Amino acid sequence: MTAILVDGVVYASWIFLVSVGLTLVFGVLRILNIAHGSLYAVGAYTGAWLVVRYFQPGMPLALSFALLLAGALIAGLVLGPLIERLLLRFTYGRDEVMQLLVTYALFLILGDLTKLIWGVNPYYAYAPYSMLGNVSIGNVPYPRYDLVLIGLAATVGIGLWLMTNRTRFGRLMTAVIGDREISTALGINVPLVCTVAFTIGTVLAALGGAFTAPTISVVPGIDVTVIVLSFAVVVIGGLGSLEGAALGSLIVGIARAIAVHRFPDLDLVTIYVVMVIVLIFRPQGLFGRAEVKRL
Amino acid sequence: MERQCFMTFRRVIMAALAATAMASATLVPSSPAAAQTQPQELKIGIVTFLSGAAASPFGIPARNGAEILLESINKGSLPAPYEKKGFGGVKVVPVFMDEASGPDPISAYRRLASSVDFVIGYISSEHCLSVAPAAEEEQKLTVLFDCGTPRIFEDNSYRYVFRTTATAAVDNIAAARYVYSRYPNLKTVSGINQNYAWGQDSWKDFSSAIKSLDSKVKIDAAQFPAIFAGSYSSQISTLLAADPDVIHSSFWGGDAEGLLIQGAPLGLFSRSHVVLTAGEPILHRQGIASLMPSGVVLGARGPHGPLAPENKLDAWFSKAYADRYNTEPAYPSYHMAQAVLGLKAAYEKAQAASHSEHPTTAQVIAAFTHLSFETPSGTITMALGKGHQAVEPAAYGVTKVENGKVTLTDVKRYPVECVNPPEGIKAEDWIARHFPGAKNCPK
Amino acid sequence: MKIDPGNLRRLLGVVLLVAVLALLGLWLAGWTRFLLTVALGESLAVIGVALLMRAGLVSFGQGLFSAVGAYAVAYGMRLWGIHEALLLLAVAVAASTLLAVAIGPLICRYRQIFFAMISLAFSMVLYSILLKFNTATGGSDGMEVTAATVLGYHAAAKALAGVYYYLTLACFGVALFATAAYYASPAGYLARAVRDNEIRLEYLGASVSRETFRAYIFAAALTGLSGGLFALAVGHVSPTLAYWTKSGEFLFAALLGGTSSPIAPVVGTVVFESLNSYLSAYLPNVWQMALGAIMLAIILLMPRGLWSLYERFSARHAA
Amino acid sequence: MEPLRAILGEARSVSTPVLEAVGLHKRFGAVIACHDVSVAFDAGELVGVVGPNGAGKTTFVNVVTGYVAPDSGYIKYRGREHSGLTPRTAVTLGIARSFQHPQLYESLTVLENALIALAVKERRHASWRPLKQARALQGASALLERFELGEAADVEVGQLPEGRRKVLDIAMSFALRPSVLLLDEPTSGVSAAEKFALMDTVTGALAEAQMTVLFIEHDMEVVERYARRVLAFVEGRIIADGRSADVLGDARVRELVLGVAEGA
Repeated sequence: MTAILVDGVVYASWIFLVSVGLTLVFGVLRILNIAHGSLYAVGAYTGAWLVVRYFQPGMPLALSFALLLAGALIAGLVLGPLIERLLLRFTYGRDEVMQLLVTYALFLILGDLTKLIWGVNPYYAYAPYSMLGNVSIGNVPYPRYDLVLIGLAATVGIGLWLMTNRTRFGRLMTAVIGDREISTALGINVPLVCTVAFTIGTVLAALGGAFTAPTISVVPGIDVTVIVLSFAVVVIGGLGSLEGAALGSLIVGIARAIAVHRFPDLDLVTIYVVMVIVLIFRPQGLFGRAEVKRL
Repeated sequence: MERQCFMTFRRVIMAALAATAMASATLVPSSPAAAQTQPQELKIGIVTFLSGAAASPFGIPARNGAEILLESINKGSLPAPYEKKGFGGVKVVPVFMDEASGPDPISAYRRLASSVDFVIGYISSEHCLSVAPAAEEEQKLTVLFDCGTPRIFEDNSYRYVFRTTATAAVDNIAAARYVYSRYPNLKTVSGINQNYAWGQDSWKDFSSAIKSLDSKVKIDAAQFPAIFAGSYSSQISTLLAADPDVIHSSFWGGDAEGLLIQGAPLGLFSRSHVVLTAGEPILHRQGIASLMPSGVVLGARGPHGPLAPENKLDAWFSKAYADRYNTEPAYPSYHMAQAVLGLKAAYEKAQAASHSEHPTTAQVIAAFTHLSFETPSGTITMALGKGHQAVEPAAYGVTKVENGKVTLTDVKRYPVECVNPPEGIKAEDWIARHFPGAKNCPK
Repeated sequence: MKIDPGNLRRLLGVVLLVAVLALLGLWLAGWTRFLLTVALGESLAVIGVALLMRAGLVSFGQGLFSAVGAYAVAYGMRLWGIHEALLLLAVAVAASTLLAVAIGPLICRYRQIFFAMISLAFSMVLYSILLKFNTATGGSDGMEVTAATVLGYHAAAKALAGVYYYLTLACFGVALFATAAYYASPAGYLARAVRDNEIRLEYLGASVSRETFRAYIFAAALTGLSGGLFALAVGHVSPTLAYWTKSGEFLFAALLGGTSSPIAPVVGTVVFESLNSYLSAYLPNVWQMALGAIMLAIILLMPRGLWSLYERFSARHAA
Repeated sequence: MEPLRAILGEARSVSTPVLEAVGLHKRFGAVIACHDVSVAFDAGELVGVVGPNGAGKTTFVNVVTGYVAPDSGYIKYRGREHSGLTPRTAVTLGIARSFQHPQLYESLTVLENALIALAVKERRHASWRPLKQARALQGASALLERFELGEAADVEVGQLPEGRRKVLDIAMSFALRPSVLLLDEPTSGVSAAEKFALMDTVTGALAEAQMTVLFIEHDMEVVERYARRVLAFVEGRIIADGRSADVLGDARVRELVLGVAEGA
């Protein structure tokens, strides 16, 4: 039971980190970004590459974390504005399908681009993971790194909440989310808000990737799985909702942990079944708002 | 009204013509391959994964293997018995194709087949299964080089299709034998395998082989994470809690490496005896080999890499490969070598039999059927599937870390007749019936 | 029943197109004809997606129905021993239609991105099931579909691809005409009406859910047929058909072609699959990037699809 | 604020009213948009509905046509009680409406809009015969002619000027041949010059068909000219109901409705 809970929370933290950027971007830009997984992969590559390049045994652990963070920031700050300004900008107000497919094309392009930059051979950045060691919970060892992930997810979650609710930019963002036209009329620089929001989303995707990098072998193909996974989480929680993403992650995390411990065969299907069930009872997701048209 | 009718009709016709024009513009017919005219050179289509998750662990090493072999073959720099230049004097030219090519594997295969003389390829079992019937229709000699499913020649027989590696069942039967003899007090076995055919079949074969060897061993519920799931911490903690004597895994590529990264610090590899049936490529990954602890049972899907027998061909192959690519060849490179060398041997045998420099496809097929040929991994015989499916010996070893270097010790070799089912019996049944006819198994 | 002059025109147009394609089949090399077989078969699924787009429904899980159609053919052969292609295709259409009838009332409540996501979820559930129950489904390795007879005619192995080309062409013609007739029918317009304004539709006394359901079922039937044709032509079915990237390709092809005419998605599919095929042949290492870039250019420059080129051209000549 | 029963004056016909609202009540949060509204309409009446913004006029139309469910109260249509109405069931009964912001099929042509309305009316939803067949085209052209939209038939609705859109919106509801037609601000957004022409067209067409018509209107000139009976709404209640001259002359209506309405 404890094991299920611990595993569930660990997985929930990871999946929240990976998917929260997607929901933020959807909230502001109204675009469901299929290339989100690619941005995750780029973050993983950049982070892993920095660790491999600059981190030597014997250096302080904190440095490796700084490198991962730097990787996420570099990847996000370079790609975010670039993609938003050069590509997404042309799709605002266009058909939803079209926006979806523009990001799908981006997903194809970024996939090969990562391959061109980093090659096909894996990058390993497990130093931070193994250096942290283990902690025993109920006789079963867990990596301390998982606790870092939980902490990071909580930090990101709270940080985003504070940003949305306590800062000027957060209020601007909320206004743009609420009504783009009125915001423009009020003199809000909507394009700038969009660029910044997308960049934050990209940094978050890259952050998810960078902090996953120490636990995996960073190879081509890690982007695809993350896409559907984050779709599921974000849809379950309600598109555009921060609280939703948090709760959605938790539900998916616990459901998966139950499956792994009790019905290991069904691990694969759990997430989609949860998604279908939630959507049947809450078509807009747990925290989504239904839109009613006024006549 | 009349006029409008006419206008619409004209529009329909123009639409039809426009559509056809677009269709034909994009589908320019190419002239059929000039395969049967006297070739100056032989074109060989080589299909491996150049993109996606299987590219790095399998596709690229295989492609590299093909590249270096074909170049050396054209130069005539291979050791005996392959010292002839080209295929019996005929130059060979590779045409590489991504196994993930669109729109679907069959369309891509047919396009390739139309422009080459032979095809070597396919890592994914799904692709092998779907390409085999297409090869029959195209009447194109096609050598499957890496995929593992036994279904290809167990469920069907093919004239144009050959497979120069043993099935994955062989890997898992040998793994079970190795585990069984190494850990005589074995009580519980569990596994962690990817939730798709490769993982499911591997676990089924391994667990039933163990059961067949000793019915008292308890088989625990195995873990089946989704392929490329990335994070296995839940599965690892479940396995740690269950604490079985042996954990079987057919993980490959990034998944296998992820399991090592996540599992090693937690003691997954020291609490239980772990068997990685496709784990050998990890030893060639410089960044990660140091994580590999002692005591892990590793396989290479046959006697490849560090498990290869000592012979001149292997000495040449591993040196040439390492010189060029700065890394040792992993088993997919060996599998590719088997396919290329098998085809070369068959082609040259057909030349001799037909007294012609350019034997027909039928003659090459006849020569290939039941052929035995030398490879870096020893002698391979096309013994099953009416002479179209190779049998291979198997080998397993256990890792030993010394001075930061990982080697395989306690290597056991399983001769062909110990781990391959005889012709006419499905691997599954052979296992269930306690391996009738198996002999010469090492203790 | 007297055939309507409008439908007669459509019928003639389809017959003409099919006749031209039939002649093309004699001239094309084997693999290009096969590519066209696959593309024409697949175009029916893309028509299904486009048809849903006209009703404002963005399906990101249409692969659900092509997988059901394809597996229906495989099981029809294996379990019931049916070896007649037309019967097998009927089974494929029936199976996908039945599934649509069963889940349609639930799914058709959703709009926009939510429709996309719930359809995606359903297709991924099927994907996982096909993968999981591998003893019955062949798992990820899939199932074999052996050669079928066409109207009792048993083609030799060498001729099979040709026979399937004409079989696909015939089915394609029927489906294309049905789609054209549907687009011109009140139901076809009502589907567009749903996309434009649901409130007005309800205030006319029509049921939005019934109209979307009708479109959903029609799209499912077309897609099931497409899956069945794919299974026959390729001779193998696998869960990949239900994976989300496949549905993404359908959407891509639909948007590439456009949705204004039933032929538009066909053009989209043929161009998409040809691009796919040629790029992967000539740029084996970066073909996905090239494909993405070309797609991007087309979508951004021609948001209404390739077919809008033709429409602009014909508008200029009519003027 | 009791409705001014006194000025109901004119004797009502004894036959059953075609439409009757009984105690309709609807609240949105703190706002009561419809406060115990009871009112009846006879066949063939032409009723103007006035009131300041937010007085609950549109809510009344929404409730009567089933777009919004009332918290309490019900509708009687031809003497029979109906609860749980939806727009679709209301239309099937014979209660149709138009919209302040025209609800049209923007990507289709004017003709196609009309054809769709007629096809639904004639229950040809599921027919495989084309929408545009000779007989249907005749019907649609006749409809468009009646509303003076004939020349615009092939124009895509998205390209149509607002005045025409309003007329088309009404024409589509008219095509359903309802017994009761509720028009929500038919002249809002229409230039002053066009207003009367528009109303002439509309009322001309409606009078021929002998429909009961309610129209919400801010322009008192329009109300005076076309309505024979006027309802005045304030804060969700009907504060006056009677002959138009009487209601528009009432002091309270002048203060609460016209004062605000003129200022708006």
